[in-house]
Amino acid sequence: MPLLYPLLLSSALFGIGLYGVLARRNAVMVLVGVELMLNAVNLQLVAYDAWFAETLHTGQVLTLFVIALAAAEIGLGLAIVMAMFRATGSIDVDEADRA
Amino acid sequence: MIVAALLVLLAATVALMAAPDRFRGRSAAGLGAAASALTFVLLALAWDGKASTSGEVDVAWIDVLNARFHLGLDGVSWPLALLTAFLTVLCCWWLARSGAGPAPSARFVALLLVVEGSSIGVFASLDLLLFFVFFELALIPMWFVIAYWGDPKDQAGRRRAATRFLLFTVTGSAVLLVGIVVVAIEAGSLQIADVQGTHSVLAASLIAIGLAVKVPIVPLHTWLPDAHGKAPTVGSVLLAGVFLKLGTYGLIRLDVQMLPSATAEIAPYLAAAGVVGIIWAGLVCLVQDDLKRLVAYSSIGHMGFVVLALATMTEAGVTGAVFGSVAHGLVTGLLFFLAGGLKDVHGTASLTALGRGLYERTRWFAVALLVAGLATMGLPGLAGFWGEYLSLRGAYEEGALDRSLAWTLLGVATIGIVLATAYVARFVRMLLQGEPTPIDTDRDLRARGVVVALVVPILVLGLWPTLLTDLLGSGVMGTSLLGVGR
Amino acid sequence: MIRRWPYVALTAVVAVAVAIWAIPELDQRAFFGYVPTNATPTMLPSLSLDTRVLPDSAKVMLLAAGVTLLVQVYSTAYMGKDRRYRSYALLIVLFLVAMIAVVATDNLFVLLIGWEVMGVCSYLLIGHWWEQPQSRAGAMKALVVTRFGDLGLLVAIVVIGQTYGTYSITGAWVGAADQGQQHGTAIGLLVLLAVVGKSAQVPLQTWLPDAMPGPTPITALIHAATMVAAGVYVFARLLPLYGNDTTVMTALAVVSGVTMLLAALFALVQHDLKRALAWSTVSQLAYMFAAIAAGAADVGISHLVSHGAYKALLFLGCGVVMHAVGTSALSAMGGLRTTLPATFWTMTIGFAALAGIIPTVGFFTKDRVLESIHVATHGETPLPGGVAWALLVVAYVTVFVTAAYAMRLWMLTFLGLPSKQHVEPPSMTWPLVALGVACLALSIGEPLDLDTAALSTLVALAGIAFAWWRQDADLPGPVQRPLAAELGLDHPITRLIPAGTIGVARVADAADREGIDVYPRGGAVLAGLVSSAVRALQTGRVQVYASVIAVGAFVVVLVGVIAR
Amino acid sequence: MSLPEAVFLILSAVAVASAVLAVGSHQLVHAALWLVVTLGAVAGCFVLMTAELLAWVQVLVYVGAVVVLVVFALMLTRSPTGSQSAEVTRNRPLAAVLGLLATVGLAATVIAGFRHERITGRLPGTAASIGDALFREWVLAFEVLSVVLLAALVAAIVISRSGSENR
Repeated sequence: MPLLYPLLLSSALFGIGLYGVLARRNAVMVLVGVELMLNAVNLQLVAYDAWFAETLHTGQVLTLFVIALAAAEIGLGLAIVMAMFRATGSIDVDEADRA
Repeated sequence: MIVAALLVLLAATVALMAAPDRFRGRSAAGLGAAASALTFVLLALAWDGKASTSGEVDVAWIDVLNARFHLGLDGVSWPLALLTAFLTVLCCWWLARSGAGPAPSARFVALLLVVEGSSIGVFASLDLLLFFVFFELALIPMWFVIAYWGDPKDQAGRRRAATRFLLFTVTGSAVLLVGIVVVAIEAGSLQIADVQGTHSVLAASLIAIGLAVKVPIVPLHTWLPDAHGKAPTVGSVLLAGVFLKLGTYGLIRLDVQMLPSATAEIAPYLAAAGVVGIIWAGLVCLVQDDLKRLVAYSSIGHMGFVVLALATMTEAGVTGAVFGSVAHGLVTGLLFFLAGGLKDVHGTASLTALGRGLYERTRWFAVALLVAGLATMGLPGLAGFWGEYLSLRGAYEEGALDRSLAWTLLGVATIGIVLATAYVARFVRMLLQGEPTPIDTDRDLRARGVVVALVVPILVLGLWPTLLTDLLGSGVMGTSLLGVGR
Repeated sequence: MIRRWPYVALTAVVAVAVAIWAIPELDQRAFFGYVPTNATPTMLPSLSLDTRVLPDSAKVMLLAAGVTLLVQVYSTAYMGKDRRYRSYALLIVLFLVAMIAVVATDNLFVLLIGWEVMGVCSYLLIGHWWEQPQSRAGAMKALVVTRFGDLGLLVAIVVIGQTYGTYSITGAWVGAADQGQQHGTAIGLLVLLAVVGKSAQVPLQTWLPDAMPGPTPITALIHAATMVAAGVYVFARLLPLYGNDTTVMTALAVVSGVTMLLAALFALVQHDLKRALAWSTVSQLAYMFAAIAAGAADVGISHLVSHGAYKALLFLGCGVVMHAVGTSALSAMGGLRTTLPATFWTMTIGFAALAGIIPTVGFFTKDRVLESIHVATHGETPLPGGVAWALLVVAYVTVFVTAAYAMRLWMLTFLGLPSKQHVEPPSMTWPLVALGVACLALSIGEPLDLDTAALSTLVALAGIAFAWWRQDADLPGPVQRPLAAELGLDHPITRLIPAGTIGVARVADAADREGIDVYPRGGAVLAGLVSSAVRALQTGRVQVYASVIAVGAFVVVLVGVIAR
Repeated sequence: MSLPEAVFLILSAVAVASAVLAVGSHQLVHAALWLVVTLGAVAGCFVLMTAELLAWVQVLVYVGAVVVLVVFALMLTRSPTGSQSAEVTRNRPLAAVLGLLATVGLAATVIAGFRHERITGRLPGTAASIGDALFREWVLAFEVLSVVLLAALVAAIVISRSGSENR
């Protein structure tokens, strides 16, 4: 399988995720965008790992770490969103500075 | 000795800052005067003749930058350092005795001492970075002095003037710093004596522009009248007597002596700017209404003579620049004491508001102003004359300038002397003479000792110029001055 | 009551000291072969107390000291009740000391100091009654105009110092004698500028008549013995540095010729005694310069001394008259012959000396001036012969005019019917008597050239006859009016130059307040613009910031790719 | 084109399409569900790139945990689930341009770099091999990461709770 396939997919997902992060007003949707970007990175890591095929499995292990971190990040992020909602009654990022 | 002098000032400053409640009013001024007097004595004792660098201290400071804590005094810097200490003593004396204007507070005196100490540091520095550090250190306290103890009637104005002063001089300092860095990179050293003779026109111009703000050279002078107009009396005295000297001293030391070949290339511009300043300031003085602004502009004119003198880069010229600087410190210091004293008493320095006939109303003020005015117009026999004379002499010798330019500048500069006569005669006529118009606030000069203490050296230097010129002797342009003692 | 005798005593002490010093020098031969003691030329200025008193110097010193002493005595009566007598009397002493310094010193800087201190003293004394506007204006004008001239001396000293490497006058003489007169034209013209200012010659003549609001004894002091005389003296003193220069001598001859005739004509049409005498001083000073231009500096100095005596007499007499009449306007005088007898007789001597009537000293010294100009027409001096001839003609015409105005002033003051009784205080009259005696005594031993004497007496008598014929009538209108307006020569100095300078100064001041600040203000505006542009990005919306970061990242990558 | 490649392309198409819908959907809950589809498709891609273990982790953690959290968050914050609530910012055109630029830029880069490379699948990422690598070579990082996770856990609790106490 050509290495390009996953890489191109990754590029597309990254661009879409970036758009989501920059364009959506809803904080939860911003986090969704972030998840997409992280997945794009994961894809790349895995693709390189499969291509390079070294015994340490660096790419896959790092992907594992990224997923773990993503879980932590989404947990924290959502906690912040909750706090923000409690403080301002809105999860609109444009209005976060009113808190 | 120099370090001891600086430590005395530091100790007094710390004492004043730490216990502002203990030193109120006269006791603060007294402590300041005592510390400055001790500094004066220590500096005077530090002198070991013009053949060597006096009181040299040279210890490691910032190894990474190769900067050293290197102090020493020679024939150029010693008189200026003494002048600084002397003027500060008089300032403190004035604060204690004048009895008008804002009461002296411990913090105010402490700031004056910081200004004094850092100025002495500038004069004594033989390391470029140290020079710059002291140069900047002198700046901030002056901002406080103007912004917090300035014209009590115009709070917004004094803040604006102070900030203007700060912005101008800091911008100048930035340019100066770049110049210093260029020199340091080209020569690979920060020691003035080691750097000497480096040929870098870029560095020379940057240093000249940076210092031109401080001197100030037209057209970089517009901060000065504002700052003087709003500064407290002693602030004006130190600003004129000491601060402007930092600029001229810097030009002599860092440009004329340190980078002679490069400075020779920019000398025509410097000289022309100086002469333009003489004429410009003379003209503006003719129509000033505010006495303090008038004196400020007259300072610009005197500094023009100093710049012309040092730009010739002749022996006579550089001697004249030093002489002019010292004499200007005394003469303009005296004028600012008087103009500021009038403002403290009457709340204004406007010639029209002060009214006429001071000869009759407040005789001491009038006579002192007359003497100061005569000195400022360069009357032979008073200190102000010799700087102007040597400046013209330097221009006649051409030096770093070519003949047509030098002689043109000489001719134009002499017109400045006539303008000076005219504006002195004008303010004498408007203020001192005339049908007396007594006003309620009339009160004669109190701190007469200060005036006498300034008139005496003005007269002595006027009649005995060799007292100062002999310190420089021959070789003021050569390496002997900076190379000795190493 | 202010005690006045200490000031007189002080002046007397100075005068006596000067006399003891100067009298032995009167006989000294002119000096040759002097070797400067300080042989190493110095670049830097130094003052020294060295003096060099030559016979001519001694004469001038004695004149200055004598006249000052008399003025001081006279002032005890004239100014005795003035509240500011003390400063007045002390300034007179300072004036004398400065004059002595100028005359006696061997150091150019001491000369300059004395020269300028005299200028300042005259400024302060002319402005003594500073409550009066014309007094203030006259004082300021005197100061500024003479300071302008003084620049010449200042620059001349620069040039002398550079040329001869010394600031000693004798040193410079020796240098000029050894190496020839170097830069003679420049030095000469610069000194000429200085003395034109100080001695009120054309074109800087106008300050002297305007200095009349000062106290009359001061006028006598300035006009007779000190200030204006210093100009003549210094020019003669420095003559060895440029005396061979044709340009300088021609310029001096032109200046003196124009001045002597113009000033005499102005004096002829004045309606004010004091102002007329002031113009007469200007005219007589021009005589001295004419003598110097003709190469006879000693003749010039002789005339300086004799003029000092009779002009001091005339001014002090004028003071008595003003004291009595209360004004210096000629219309208020007349008939004072009987009421002020001592003044009348002494001033008659003074006017005779001014007009050049034998046997007063004025006659002899003026004749010697005429004679020296006549000698110069032979073309043996640096002065071109044609110029010398023109100068000679002008000088004779001036003799005529001088005699005419002297006669006119004398008639208008003393003849006619007495109006009322006046008093002459003794301390005012005896200085007059002393000076009157001096005007006659100084002529003892003066040489006499019969041809010149005959011609000049004839011309002077013609002038007197002319004045007698006209009586107090003005000259015909087309002549009278421009002369009374002093040909408008004062206009540039009093009006145009100050107004122009003030105009330029106002522009400069406005430019300084508004114009030069362009770059700091422009800097501020620029910073404001940049800041408002940057502020537009600071929306407070986190996604905008993120977008900016993304854009930045792209730009960086892009730059990296392109740069590679 | 082999079968895995065909499947990969199909999955890729699904992933991209659902990702576009996820960020573009006007309804928040729909967006979350489209995210599930994307993540699932990516997990499938993982399988095709021999990363079996990761595929499972992806499904468990992302699809299972993360998305559930997102949906919970949407509900807890009582976000309006109507269409207007999902509005985009004024920044949208710039965001679109940037997203496109990112895609194109990255694509250009990888095309330039890896045009001729192929994945061989010599060393499949089985649970055994990954576990081996993880606990033999990466154990320190792993432990550190567990601490980070714990910290995040605690922080999340603190943030949520402290907000409620303030009320």
